[in-house]
Amino acid sequence: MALQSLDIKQRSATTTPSPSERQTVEVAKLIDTTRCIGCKACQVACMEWNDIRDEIGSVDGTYNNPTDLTSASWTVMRFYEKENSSPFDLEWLIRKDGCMHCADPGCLKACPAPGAIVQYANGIVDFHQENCIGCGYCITGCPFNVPRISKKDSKAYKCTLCSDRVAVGMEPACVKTCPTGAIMFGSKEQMTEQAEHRIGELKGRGHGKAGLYDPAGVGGTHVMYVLKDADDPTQIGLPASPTISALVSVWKGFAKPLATLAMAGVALGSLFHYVTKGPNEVSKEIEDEIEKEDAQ
Amino acid sequence: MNMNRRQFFKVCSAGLGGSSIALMGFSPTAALAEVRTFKLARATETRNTCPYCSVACGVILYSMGDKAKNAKSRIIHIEGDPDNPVNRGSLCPKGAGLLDMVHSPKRLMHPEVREAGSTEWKRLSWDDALTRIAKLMKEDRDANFIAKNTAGDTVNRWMTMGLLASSASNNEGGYLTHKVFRNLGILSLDTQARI
Amino acid sequence: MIRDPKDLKRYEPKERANHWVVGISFILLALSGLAFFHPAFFPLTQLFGGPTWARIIHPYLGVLMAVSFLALYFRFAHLNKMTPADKEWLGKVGQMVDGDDHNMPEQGKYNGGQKVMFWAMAICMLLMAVSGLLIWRAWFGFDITLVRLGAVVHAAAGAVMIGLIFVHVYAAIWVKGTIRAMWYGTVTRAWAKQHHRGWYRQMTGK
Amino acid sequence: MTNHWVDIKNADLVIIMGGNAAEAHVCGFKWVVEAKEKRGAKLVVVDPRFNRSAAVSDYYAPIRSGTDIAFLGGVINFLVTNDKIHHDYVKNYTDSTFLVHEGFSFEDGIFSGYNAEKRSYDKSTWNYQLGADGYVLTDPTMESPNCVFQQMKKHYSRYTPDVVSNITGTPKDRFLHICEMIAATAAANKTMTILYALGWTQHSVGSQNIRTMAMIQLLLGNMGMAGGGINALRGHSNVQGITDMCLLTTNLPGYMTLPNEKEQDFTAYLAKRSPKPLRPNQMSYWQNYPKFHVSLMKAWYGKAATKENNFCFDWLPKFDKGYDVLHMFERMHNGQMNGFIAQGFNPLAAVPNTKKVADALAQLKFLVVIDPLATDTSEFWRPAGEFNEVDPAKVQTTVFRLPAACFAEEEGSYTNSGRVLQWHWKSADPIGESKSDGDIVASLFVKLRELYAKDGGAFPEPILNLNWAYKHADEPSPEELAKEFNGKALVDLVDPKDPTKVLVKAGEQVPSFAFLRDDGSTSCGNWLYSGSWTQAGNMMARRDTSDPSGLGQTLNWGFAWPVNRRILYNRASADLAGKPWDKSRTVIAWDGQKWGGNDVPDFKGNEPPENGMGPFIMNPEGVARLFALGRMAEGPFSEHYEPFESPLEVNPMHPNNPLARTNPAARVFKGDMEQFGTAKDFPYVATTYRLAEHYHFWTKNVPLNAIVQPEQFVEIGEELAKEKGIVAGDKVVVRSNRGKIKAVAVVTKRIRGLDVAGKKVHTIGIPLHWGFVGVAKPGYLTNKLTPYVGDANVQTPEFKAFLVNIEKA
Repeated sequence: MALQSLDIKQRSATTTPSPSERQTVEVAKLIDTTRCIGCKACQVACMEWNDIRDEIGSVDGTYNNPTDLTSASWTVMRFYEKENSSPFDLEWLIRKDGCMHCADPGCLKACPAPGAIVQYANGIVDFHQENCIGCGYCITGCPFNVPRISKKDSKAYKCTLCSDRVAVGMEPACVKTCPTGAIMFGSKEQMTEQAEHRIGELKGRGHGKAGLYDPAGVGGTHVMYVLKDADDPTQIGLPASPTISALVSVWKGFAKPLATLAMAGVALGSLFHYVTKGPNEVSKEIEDEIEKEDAQ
Repeated sequence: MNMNRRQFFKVCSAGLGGSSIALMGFSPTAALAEVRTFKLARATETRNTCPYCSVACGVILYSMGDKAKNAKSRIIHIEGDPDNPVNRGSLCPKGAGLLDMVHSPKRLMHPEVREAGSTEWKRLSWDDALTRIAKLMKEDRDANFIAKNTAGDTVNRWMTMGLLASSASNNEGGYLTHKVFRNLGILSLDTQARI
Repeated sequence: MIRDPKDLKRYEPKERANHWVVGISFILLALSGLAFFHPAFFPLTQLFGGPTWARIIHPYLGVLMAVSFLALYFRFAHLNKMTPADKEWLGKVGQMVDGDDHNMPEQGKYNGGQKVMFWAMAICMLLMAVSGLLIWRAWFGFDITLVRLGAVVHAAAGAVMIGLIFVHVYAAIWVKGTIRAMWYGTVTRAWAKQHHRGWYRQMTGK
Repeated sequence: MTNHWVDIKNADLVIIMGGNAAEAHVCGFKWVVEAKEKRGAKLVVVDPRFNRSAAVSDYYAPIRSGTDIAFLGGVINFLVTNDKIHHDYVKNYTDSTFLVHEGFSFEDGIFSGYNAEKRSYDKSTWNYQLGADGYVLTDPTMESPNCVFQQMKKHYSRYTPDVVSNITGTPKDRFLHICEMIAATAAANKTMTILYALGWTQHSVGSQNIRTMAMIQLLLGNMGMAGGGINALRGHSNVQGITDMCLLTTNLPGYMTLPNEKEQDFTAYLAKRSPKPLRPNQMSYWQNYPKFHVSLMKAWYGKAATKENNFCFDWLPKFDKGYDVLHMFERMHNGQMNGFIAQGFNPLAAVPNTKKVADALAQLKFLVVIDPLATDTSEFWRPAGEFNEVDPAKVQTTVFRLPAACFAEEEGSYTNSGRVLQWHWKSADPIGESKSDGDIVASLFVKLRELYAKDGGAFPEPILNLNWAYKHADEPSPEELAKEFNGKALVDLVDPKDPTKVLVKAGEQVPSFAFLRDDGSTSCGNWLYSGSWTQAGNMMARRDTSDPSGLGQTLNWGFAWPVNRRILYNRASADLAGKPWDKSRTVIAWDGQKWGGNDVPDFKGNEPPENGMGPFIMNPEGVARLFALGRMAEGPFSEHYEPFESPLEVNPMHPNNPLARTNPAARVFKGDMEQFGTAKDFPYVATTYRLAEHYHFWTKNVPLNAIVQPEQFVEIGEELAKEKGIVAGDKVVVRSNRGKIKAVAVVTKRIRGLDVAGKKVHTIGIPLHWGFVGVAKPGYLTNKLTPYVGDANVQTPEFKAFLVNIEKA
């Protein structure tokens, strides 16, 4: 294997551990929704850096465009309008949607193709289209509905957290471009601290419910949100307490090794049955009867 | 399920590992999974300024080739200049998309003319284009130049020709435009300062 | 070729062909399916021209198997109705497995075990087909929860089915003189008399 | 901007009104966010729409488009009534104590001197009272009813909160809350900054919108302060630079002016532009005008410009009136123009009343379009279905299209909105056969000069004698041009006090405009830019990011005009004794010997504060003007006038005076008045604007931007949508009396009907970025809808408030 700048922590459909002696800094992206103006610079920078161009679509009656994540739009802005107590007391909530880079990535767990999904030691979850077989199991596994299969090549795509930039010591393209600093990047530790600072500031401005979105159900994420109303993340389209679907856990968890063992058990059981009990042959008795009949 | 997730996963992966080794006697070779190579490693960097709004963000243009004689530069990526005190590396959606402006399919590649009443463009050489335009201008200026107004005062103006100047030209081009066109006697001169 | 004119005809050529279409597609499906079932089996994808081809081919084979199994189902369903004798047989299956079939009750064309196998297979096939469609992204895009359910059911039913087929195949190997029924369609009278006396009587009138 | 982008972070309160910085100036907006985070500043947005700036604001108030003066007049009234003004500042740094001409009056919406027929004013009474010594008479107690302060107080006392709310539709409580927030910055150590853009300028009262806010900033003492100022967020990358170069109808570079045709005498021309101080010991900096003018003439005509020929004064065209873009197309429409050049300008898309513009272009003999991208203007003759209905056979205009290089393919300087000139370098050769704008202009000029040299023709002197000492006549280098506008000494410049001392040697670049002379011994293409390329090199290319003050001044990054000054009027950031109003944000201070600090002083460097020189050195008064004298077309104070297309039949301020319904001094051409629609047929207020994702009419040619905002849409409120049976995503037709557009409807909570003068007024928002040329989905040019009328002072078209109707397509 080629020497690479990022160690791999987990690799899809691989049963042996990856090299894990070297300890690298865990990184994180912090999205402060209270500073986001929904300008979509991150969307453009993402496409530009990653050499992808989505289709020129149409307007569906909102500012959401492209209207959903696609294999060529790895991040999109989602706009939510909210009216509070009085008619002009409005909130325009905007969230940058994209891969959360879970510590326990459901996509990786679900993926049957070795090395198609990897998690680097720094926490980035990356898809390697060369190894992707296009089955879509990653979508099944993702609690955030992020991966998309390309119509062109039937491979799965999503945000890479600009692993190529991070590998050489730069920040992701969306982070760099963000005009208001709503997207920040650093070690997970620093980003957690930054989030605390921001939340303190928001509470000082009267947003008592401000908080950090770093859901424990997926082991924490390497993309985190500062939310004004952390008590209800669903109002900006985030799952309240995401976990890898129980179905997926069962399917990809203990069931498969057990089933494999069971199948092997049946096969081996048959073998041992044969050698211990012997074949079930037509009994001499009946053969004789038939011979007798024929002789008549 | 949530309580002992980590332990649970460990058990599972141990189960996975154990079962495969026990059952099949072999394990698939770890597939090659490398980080995409950083595409700008030796690209040439040029400092420039975003041509859109007047925040005038600093940008870095990355071009192919190291300016060797035989290599033709082509801009392959544009991002914010972190040194610029105003944008500090950030760019808005317009600035972040500059690469596609430089290489827009709608860039004009050569001088063209659409003749009166025609329905199409016709390619011209620079020399032909400028010669034709200069002749049209001179003809019109010579015919319509006003040296003195009706009161007999010297006015030296050319009222049948106008120019709207770009607000995205650099200062040097703008200065030259003013210098040239004012001295032809043009008063119908304005810029995209307000619209 | 007729070995012995007195052998009993157990399967028509059409039935045998149908069975083997199901059988072969099952083997291919099992091999490609296992490859995605557990990483240990992933190298099996090489049998299909690589993992992507395995992913592409698998569902089409599934359609083939489902359709041909449906034909098989309609052919044999009426022969697989459970009777009290079948239940008695099933009650004594332990003795049979232990190697002593003397006390087994008289059986028709299919014994209780075979009938259970038939219905188990039918149920698995249905589950496989429906869940397979749910997760076939090339053609369908169902709600994510359904897809997740489909994936679990597909894997579970697949595993059960592989187990069942092991049993099915082993039974054919274990019970000597059985496999020929699916090769050339006939069994010896002795075989029939021993294992399916009811059917033997019906066929021979004795 | 009087201040600059990074300085926004020093504000305690940021008001965004008449602009939408988060969308149109996204990266500059980061400093608003920084102010919020680092200083705990508050952001207030006042806009007809709850836009993306409002999305991160602390407080929002809606306003009916075109009623900003009523709102701001109300703020002035609030500040004065509640005594929330910065007293020392107002008394000493403004003309508040000056006595106004006795004849000055204001009656029912009209100031003294109005001529209804000419739609203009005789401004002789819009003046101060002068004493026998030529100085203005003052009343330091500010109690005389004739002093500016009392006049102002009286004028704005009519703008009570109820009146304001009735006109603007802004709920009274929201208006008052904002007044209180603003009033808090009257404290000497608190500042407010205002960020505005075309949302204020594109009205028939645009200039007065801005003036009214300038008055507020003076009352609060925020001018010259770090984190204060009046900050126009300008639209194009180099619109500031091109404006400084004054590619404007009656100007010369550096805001000098061409002579009017009545000004035949050179000395009188100069004298008129060099005003004597109106108060004792004031600087009146424009007294240096002759130095700047003569140096420009030397830059243009070289040796041909001599003292004897008045430095070629007569070679300059002399104007009768202004020929701004609206006037230009009016004349073109009337068949009075034959040739036209659109350089990096897309007038078909950018000028109001597209049909009129298209008809005008079709009357030309020839049109030359210079642009890096295909523009709608260059294809005005090409049918494009419903989006451009035209018969090419009937368009007899010959159209030339010349490919220009883009920013990445050339070097040179841009001046940003904060007046900072930054040099940029070339990355790749121009694409295809394209050439830089400068090279195109130069090669065209060289062709013309050859023709004139060979064949002669009308008045060839300025053409044949134009100073053209460039190494390559066809391709003057940006360096040569930049050095030319910086200016140089033509002979050794000696110190007037010590003739043995040579200040600048002949041929050397001058260090600043202070070295320019009016005797022909210096040349300078633009005095304001003097200092940008000195003997020390290219100051615009400096890249030192150090910021020792922490205020974000970065004095060694690029070059700011004038003389690298980052905050204009910065003398006003210190009190009478020269101590900063706020020590933590010291811009400059008097140290007993000289002025210094964190900026280049906007003042005489060694002038002791006790001598009483005022901080506004460009004004002959030395102080800022709350009373605008005759500088504004429609009055020395601002007054609310309805937009030319208004949902109200009368001006609620002057219900009985039809003359005062709309701006009485705005110019309306024959035929355009008839094309204004009324509320009967067009009941909704429309306003056009930019989106964050697009840049004007350029990025419809840019795939990445087309992807994130692909299709033309309009925004309407939920209430109106319900009334009209429109749901989000429907196609709708929006019509004005001049044309129609079709677009997708975005139905939103962010625009609501407002209660105005007893009726519900709905607003329709119209983003403007689409057209019939581009890679985005084709759309209608939104200026098919807009009225052909401009601001009374600078003729900026009224794009922000007009009437339309809407229906489901």
